[in-house]
Amino acid sequence: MIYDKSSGKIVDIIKNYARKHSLWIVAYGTGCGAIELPPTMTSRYDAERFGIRGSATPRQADVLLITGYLAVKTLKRVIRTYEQMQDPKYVIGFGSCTINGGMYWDSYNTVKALDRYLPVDVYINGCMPRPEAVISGFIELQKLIEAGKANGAKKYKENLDWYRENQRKVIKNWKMPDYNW
Amino acid sequence: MSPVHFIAIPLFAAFLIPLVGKVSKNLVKLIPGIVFLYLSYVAITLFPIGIHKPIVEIIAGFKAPFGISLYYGPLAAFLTTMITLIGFVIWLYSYKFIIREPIEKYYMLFMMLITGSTGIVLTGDVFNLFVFLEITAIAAYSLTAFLRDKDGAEAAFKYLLIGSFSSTFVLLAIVLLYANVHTLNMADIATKISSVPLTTRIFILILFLMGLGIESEMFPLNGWAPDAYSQAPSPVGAVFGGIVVKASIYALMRLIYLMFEFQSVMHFLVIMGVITMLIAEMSAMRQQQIKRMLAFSSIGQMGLVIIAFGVGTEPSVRAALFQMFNHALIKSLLFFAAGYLVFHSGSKKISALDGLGHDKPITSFFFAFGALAIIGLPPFSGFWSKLYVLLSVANSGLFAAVALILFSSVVEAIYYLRVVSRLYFNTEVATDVRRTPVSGLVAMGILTLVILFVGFYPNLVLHWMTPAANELLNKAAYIKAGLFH
Amino acid sequence: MIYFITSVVLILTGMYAVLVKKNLIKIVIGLSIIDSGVHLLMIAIGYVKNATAPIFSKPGLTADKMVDPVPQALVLTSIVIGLAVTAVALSLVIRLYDHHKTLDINKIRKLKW
Amino acid sequence: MNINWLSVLGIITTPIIAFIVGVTYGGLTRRITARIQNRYGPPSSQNLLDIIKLYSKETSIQHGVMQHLGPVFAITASITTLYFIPVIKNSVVFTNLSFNGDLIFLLYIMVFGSLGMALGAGQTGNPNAAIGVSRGLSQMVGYEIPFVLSLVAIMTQFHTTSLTDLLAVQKHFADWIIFQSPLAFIAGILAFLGMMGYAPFDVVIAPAEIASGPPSEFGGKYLALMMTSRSIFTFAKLVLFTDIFLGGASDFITLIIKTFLLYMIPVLTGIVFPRFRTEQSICFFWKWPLVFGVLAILVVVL
Amino acid sequence: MISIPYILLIAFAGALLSFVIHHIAPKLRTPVALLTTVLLLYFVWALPANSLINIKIGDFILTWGTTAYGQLFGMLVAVLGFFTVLYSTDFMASKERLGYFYMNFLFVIGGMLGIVYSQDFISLFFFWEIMTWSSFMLVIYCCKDAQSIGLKYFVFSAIGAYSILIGIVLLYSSMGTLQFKNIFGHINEISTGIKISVIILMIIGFGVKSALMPLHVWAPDAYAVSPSPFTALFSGALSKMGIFGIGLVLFKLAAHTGFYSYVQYTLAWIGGITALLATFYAIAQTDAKKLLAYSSIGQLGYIIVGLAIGTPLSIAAALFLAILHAIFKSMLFMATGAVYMRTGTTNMTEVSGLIRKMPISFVTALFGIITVAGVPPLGGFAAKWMLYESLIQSGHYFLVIVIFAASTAAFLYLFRYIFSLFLGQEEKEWENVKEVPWTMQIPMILMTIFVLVIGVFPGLLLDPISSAMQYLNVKPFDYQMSVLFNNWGGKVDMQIVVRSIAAVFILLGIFITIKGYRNTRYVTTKDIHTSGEIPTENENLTYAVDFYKPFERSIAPLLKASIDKVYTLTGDIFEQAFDYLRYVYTGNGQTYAMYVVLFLAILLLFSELIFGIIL
Repeated sequence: MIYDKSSGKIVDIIKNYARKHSLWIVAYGTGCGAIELPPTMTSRYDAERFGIRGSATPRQADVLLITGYLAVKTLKRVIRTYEQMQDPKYVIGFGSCTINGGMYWDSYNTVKALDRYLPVDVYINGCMPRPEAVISGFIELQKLIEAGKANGAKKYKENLDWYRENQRKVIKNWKMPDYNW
Repeated sequence: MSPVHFIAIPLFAAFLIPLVGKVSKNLVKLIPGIVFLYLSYVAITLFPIGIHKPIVEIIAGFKAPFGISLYYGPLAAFLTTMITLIGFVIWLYSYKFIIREPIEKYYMLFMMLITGSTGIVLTGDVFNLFVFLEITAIAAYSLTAFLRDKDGAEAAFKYLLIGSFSSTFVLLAIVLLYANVHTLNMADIATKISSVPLTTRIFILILFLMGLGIESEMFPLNGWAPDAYSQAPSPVGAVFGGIVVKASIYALMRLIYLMFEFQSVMHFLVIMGVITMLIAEMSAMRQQQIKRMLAFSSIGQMGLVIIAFGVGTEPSVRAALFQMFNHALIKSLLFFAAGYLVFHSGSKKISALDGLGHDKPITSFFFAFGALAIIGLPPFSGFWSKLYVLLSVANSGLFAAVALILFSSVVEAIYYLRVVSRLYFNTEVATDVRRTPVSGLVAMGILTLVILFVGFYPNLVLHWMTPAANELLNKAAYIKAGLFH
Repeated sequence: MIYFITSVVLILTGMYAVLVKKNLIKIVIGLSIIDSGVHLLMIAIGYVKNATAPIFSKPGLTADKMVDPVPQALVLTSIVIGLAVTAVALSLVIRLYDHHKTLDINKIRKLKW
Repeated sequence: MNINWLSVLGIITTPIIAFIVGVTYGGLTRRITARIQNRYGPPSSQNLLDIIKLYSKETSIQHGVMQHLGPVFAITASITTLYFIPVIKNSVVFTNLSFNGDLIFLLYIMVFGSLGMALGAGQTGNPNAAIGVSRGLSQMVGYEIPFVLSLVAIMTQFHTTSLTDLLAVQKHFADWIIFQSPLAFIAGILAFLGMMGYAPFDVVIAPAEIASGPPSEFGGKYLALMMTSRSIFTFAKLVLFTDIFLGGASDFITLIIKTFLLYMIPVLTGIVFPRFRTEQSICFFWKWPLVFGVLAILVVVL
Repeated sequence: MISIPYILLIAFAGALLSFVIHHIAPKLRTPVALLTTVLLLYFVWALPANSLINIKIGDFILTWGTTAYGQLFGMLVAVLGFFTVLYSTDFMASKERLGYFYMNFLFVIGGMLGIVYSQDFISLFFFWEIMTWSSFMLVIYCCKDAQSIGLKYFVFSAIGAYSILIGIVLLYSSMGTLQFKNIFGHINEISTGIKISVIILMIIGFGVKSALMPLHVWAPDAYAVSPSPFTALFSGALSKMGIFGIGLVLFKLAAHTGFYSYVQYTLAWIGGITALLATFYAIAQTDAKKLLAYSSIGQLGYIIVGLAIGTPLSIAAALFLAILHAIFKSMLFMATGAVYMRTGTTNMTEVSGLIRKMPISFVTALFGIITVAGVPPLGGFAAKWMLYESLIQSGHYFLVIVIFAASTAAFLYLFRYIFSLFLGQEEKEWENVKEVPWTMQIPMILMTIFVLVIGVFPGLLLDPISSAMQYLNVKPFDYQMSVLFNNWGGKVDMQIVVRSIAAVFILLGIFITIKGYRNTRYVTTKDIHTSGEIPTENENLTYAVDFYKPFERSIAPLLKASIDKVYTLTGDIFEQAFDYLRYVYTGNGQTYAMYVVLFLAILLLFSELIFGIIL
């Protein structure tokens, strides 16, 4: 298991540098936030200059981007996607819906606090956040990575029981393969 | 020892059988066997002599050309031996196969038929030829109707209708011949025939061609054949294919080679042979009854023999004789096997044979064996004779005939293998608790062994075939032996 | 000469009967007529005008004064054969009638192709 | 057995050089693409960073031994291909093993990697991967034919199948095969477009369509190996084409210039063209490139 | 003791014995068959080089003798015969009618050995026909729909065999002898027309067995329905008999004639088109055995191209490929057979993901397809290399494109084959599939090793080939144990190639194993990226149907044109015509009598035409 350590080893420094500058995202376009990603990636804001680019499958990705509210139904898929990603991996919560439910705070069918189900490394505030905010969120993540503090995956593994309990609470038809890496 | 035994013994047996039949049916069954054993003894004794020097037997003391003579030359030796062999196997097969009364009549007619056939082969007299032909024919009509069923009677009547024509033509021809040369001895006729005007000769030839062509299944005179073959009891089919037709084609060829050896006749024979073969094979392809199919196949094979005779060179005549021999053996085997297959499946249809190979493996094996052999596949005997026919035909430059023979072989392969694959490879349909009797299996086994043996060692037969072919071709020697023995 | 013509006429008549008539009995009769024609022809061939029977009954009788004996012998044989054939044919006709209840040859054609 | 230590040096350094050059080209491509799209673009080292990151990623799952070996096949093919191409003309160090193989050998060794990749992708069981492989192989049949046509034209013209001999033919600027046999060059370069797999011939990976196709189940080190292989292979192909058409290079600077120029052709084409469907691209390759190839051969023969 | 009649005797006696013993003591049947093939292998191997036997049958002298050319194929037949019989011991164990199976199997082997040792056309044809009918018996062995397929096979074989026979007959009628030693080299003594017809007829005849393009239609079906061990022999050795014959005809008969170059050119193009079209057809198949069957047709096309080009290198390539094709196609058919044995189907849309269940079969199939594809470092590459070099150097520029297109397109079906059967989703349906028994593994492993060794040391195989070429009067060519040369001075050193590939491969393999594999764990093929959706166990995620739809669309016109339909149509027309013909027999006695009279009338009226005399 490789975790981000702020050790002094030169290998780790290189690795962390590379990780920081090469963030491949798998964007889970659940809500209205997905519309903010195209301007982020394209000519005007050009997130690629930070090494951020989309990846096709979770196997190749580093960052799971949850762009907006999560319904119970989609939560299951998000969890699955997250679990298919390879370490080291990070989660960015996007918009206020992921923080507290946002405008869906009293909906019967949305997940209010993403943190209870997945280990979120960085939240980007706003409804919706503008591309500038998104990029700033990414830079925040980069900083965390460089510092070796973006260890959401580790948290997830250590507190797997707690996360599972929360997940099972909302997802009624729980039929998922075990997460065991 | 005299060749007359070949005729006399079966004839005697034929008359003896009904009498014995009054006493014991089982004894009746044995008599033909004894006859054939005796005949094979005769054949073994006479064969080495006859193959080197013809034996001419004078009946009732009149010298040729006035008396009736029997001519036992190499060809006759070969054919009588063949008839004895086939006859013996047929008897063996019939022993258990013919269970229907009146058994004694069956054997009587069978013996008559053997008498007639050996008579045709042996006689040196044209009118006797006719008489023997008629004996054969009447026995054959009756045997065709032996089962006394609807179809048998119909087939027999057709056979009789056409057969009467045949005898009429032959008789007419003999009469005309006699009117011109005033003799009936074949050797004598051959010496005198050249004085007869050509038109008359051709007319006589045409009559002979018609008459004997009917019996030797030449197209379009063979309408009777499929019916008769298919409706007669199976061993009788084998008799027709193995004995009767062979004897009559012998007669035709003997007469043609002796008296009408024109180039045009030979060409005509080749053409008729090709047509016969093609039409028969093609018709066989679409038959639904197995014995009809075999009958058509028989006709096709006779076409092949006629082609080879028509080419008229020494190798081709030899090939024709070899083909005749093989065809007699193989077609008998096929009729035997088909007989029991029909018996077990309870229907004459090919479609009823589905999966019988699992139930009756040995009989089916014999059928498959025969099918492969008759198509002309090595290592069976059929391969060599077909090869010899082809080579001899090709040596005369008739490549179109070669191609057509091979084309018809392909057709032949298709319809035979269709049956074989049905036998073995369809889902099991037919089961029959009755077992194939041992005597039938032994008969088929003997034929199989002979076919295989000849296939691996064709020299055995070919060795004797050469003098036979030479005899047929050498007119002068025949005349010399027939008249001045 | 008349014999020859008659025999040819007989043969042709018989053929006509065989080929055209539909009744089995008539066909058999036709066959017999053909036979008769052929027999007549045979006799005619051996016939020598004003000759005697071929028996050396009188002295001085030479062979060329007798009719040819051979055709007569042949005819006898042939008649017997013809009779046999006719007998077989008629028995077959009876059998056919038993089975088919008809004598029309066109209706007795179950065995085909 | 006497070992030429210089060639051993070459054998060790060539893949490394190829990797660095290839990776840099990859980064530059992204940057150039970005500039054309009026973006700032990532740094040129971006591809290198990506690869390092992928190497550092954990690889904790596999679907079986073929997935494991697939990338190895691929990189083996890339490196072996490179070994049999004379990188620097007349150099002892960088001719490597090129005397022991010829063009036909290269044609075949080049598909070795695709085969391995296809097998690896196959084992993952991802239908997208299978679709990608299916497309890739189909397209390969498309572009190999004009490529071989142009090679045959050249081989016939110069009566050699050896790359070294072809290099020897192109001594001067005017002797370059691109001038001697322009039709063959056109056919070859059109095939080269397909071979490089950039748009419009990127239906194989088609990220938005079939989730990057064959490598869709590959992550971490597997993906890193594949990207390494791709970088080396790109360089190898560039060198091959340079050697065949552009007279090779006698030093690294010439090599870089020539290969870079050559590389720009598919890159620039790719930026402005949309994606072809499989059958469209096959039909494309069997239309004009084929005509040019046939013409090239006819010119040589007549 | 060790002479050709004994070899044939052993084969045929073994055949009959295994049939008989099947009915007496069924347990002994397979050992007897196996022992027969072992004995054959030993006898063929130990056969002295110059044995010559004359046997007189009728007018003919049958001559059997060893030649380097015959021995090359004889050895192939013996080895493959042994392997396939060994393979059948377990493969066929649960089947019925094994006596029948082994009898015909050994008959086929005996027939083939007879062919290769024949020194005259009669015995060649004799054994050719034995081989034909016994193989027909095996084709119809399996199942119901095999009947019509078997019949098709037999009809084509018969047409082929009879065209050979017409050729033989023509030769005999013009030369009066059928001994090879009297015919070869004296072919120019006969007229040109006969020469041309003999050569064309014989090429057609041998071409049927080697599935040359318009005569190939029997092959895919026949290969697909016959039992797998026999298919291996069928495609491996039996089709090579056609190649054997074509080689004889080309180099012993046609080579001395004035029109040799035309024959070469035509045959080469036919071979090339065969290779291309068969490859395209193979791509469109869904049945693994059919796919391999078309692949065989294509490979035989290459071989024929090689033979037809006629340069030393190309002939060497052709013979090399012939031997190698026998091996690798047997490997593939055996692997397919293994799959069939365990799953009961060879349909590629049904079976998938057997790699972990049947690793040995997979490795066999993998090496097989790499060899077919001609990718270095396995043996196939040497063959392909020699073929291309000779094609380019002899100036067949467009043929080389056709061949290369076929060869590239071969990747498509090869990948599909291995992907569909062994890779892809591991379905629950095939959960309990096990590897095949060791008797089936041994031949597969041995042949895998063989292609590997031949890949490194093609010289091992080129030695007997060059002596066979000497017999065919072909100039020798240049080669070393592991180095191949072409005429333009190019060369490939297979050892260096293999060494470099192996070095890199092993190095990286070790690297990735240490870095990755150790820490990884296996996940099922259901655990894949499906956009977060979790596939249920019986959800079909296999991509197998219409695998190459886009490609098929782009070659659609070629696929649509089916020569098979033409044959079917011809067959139908013939059958219809025959059907009308049999109405001649109306069933009415009077009509028959009428025929008689009419025939008489015709004879009398047209006597001038027929007999030349007016009546």
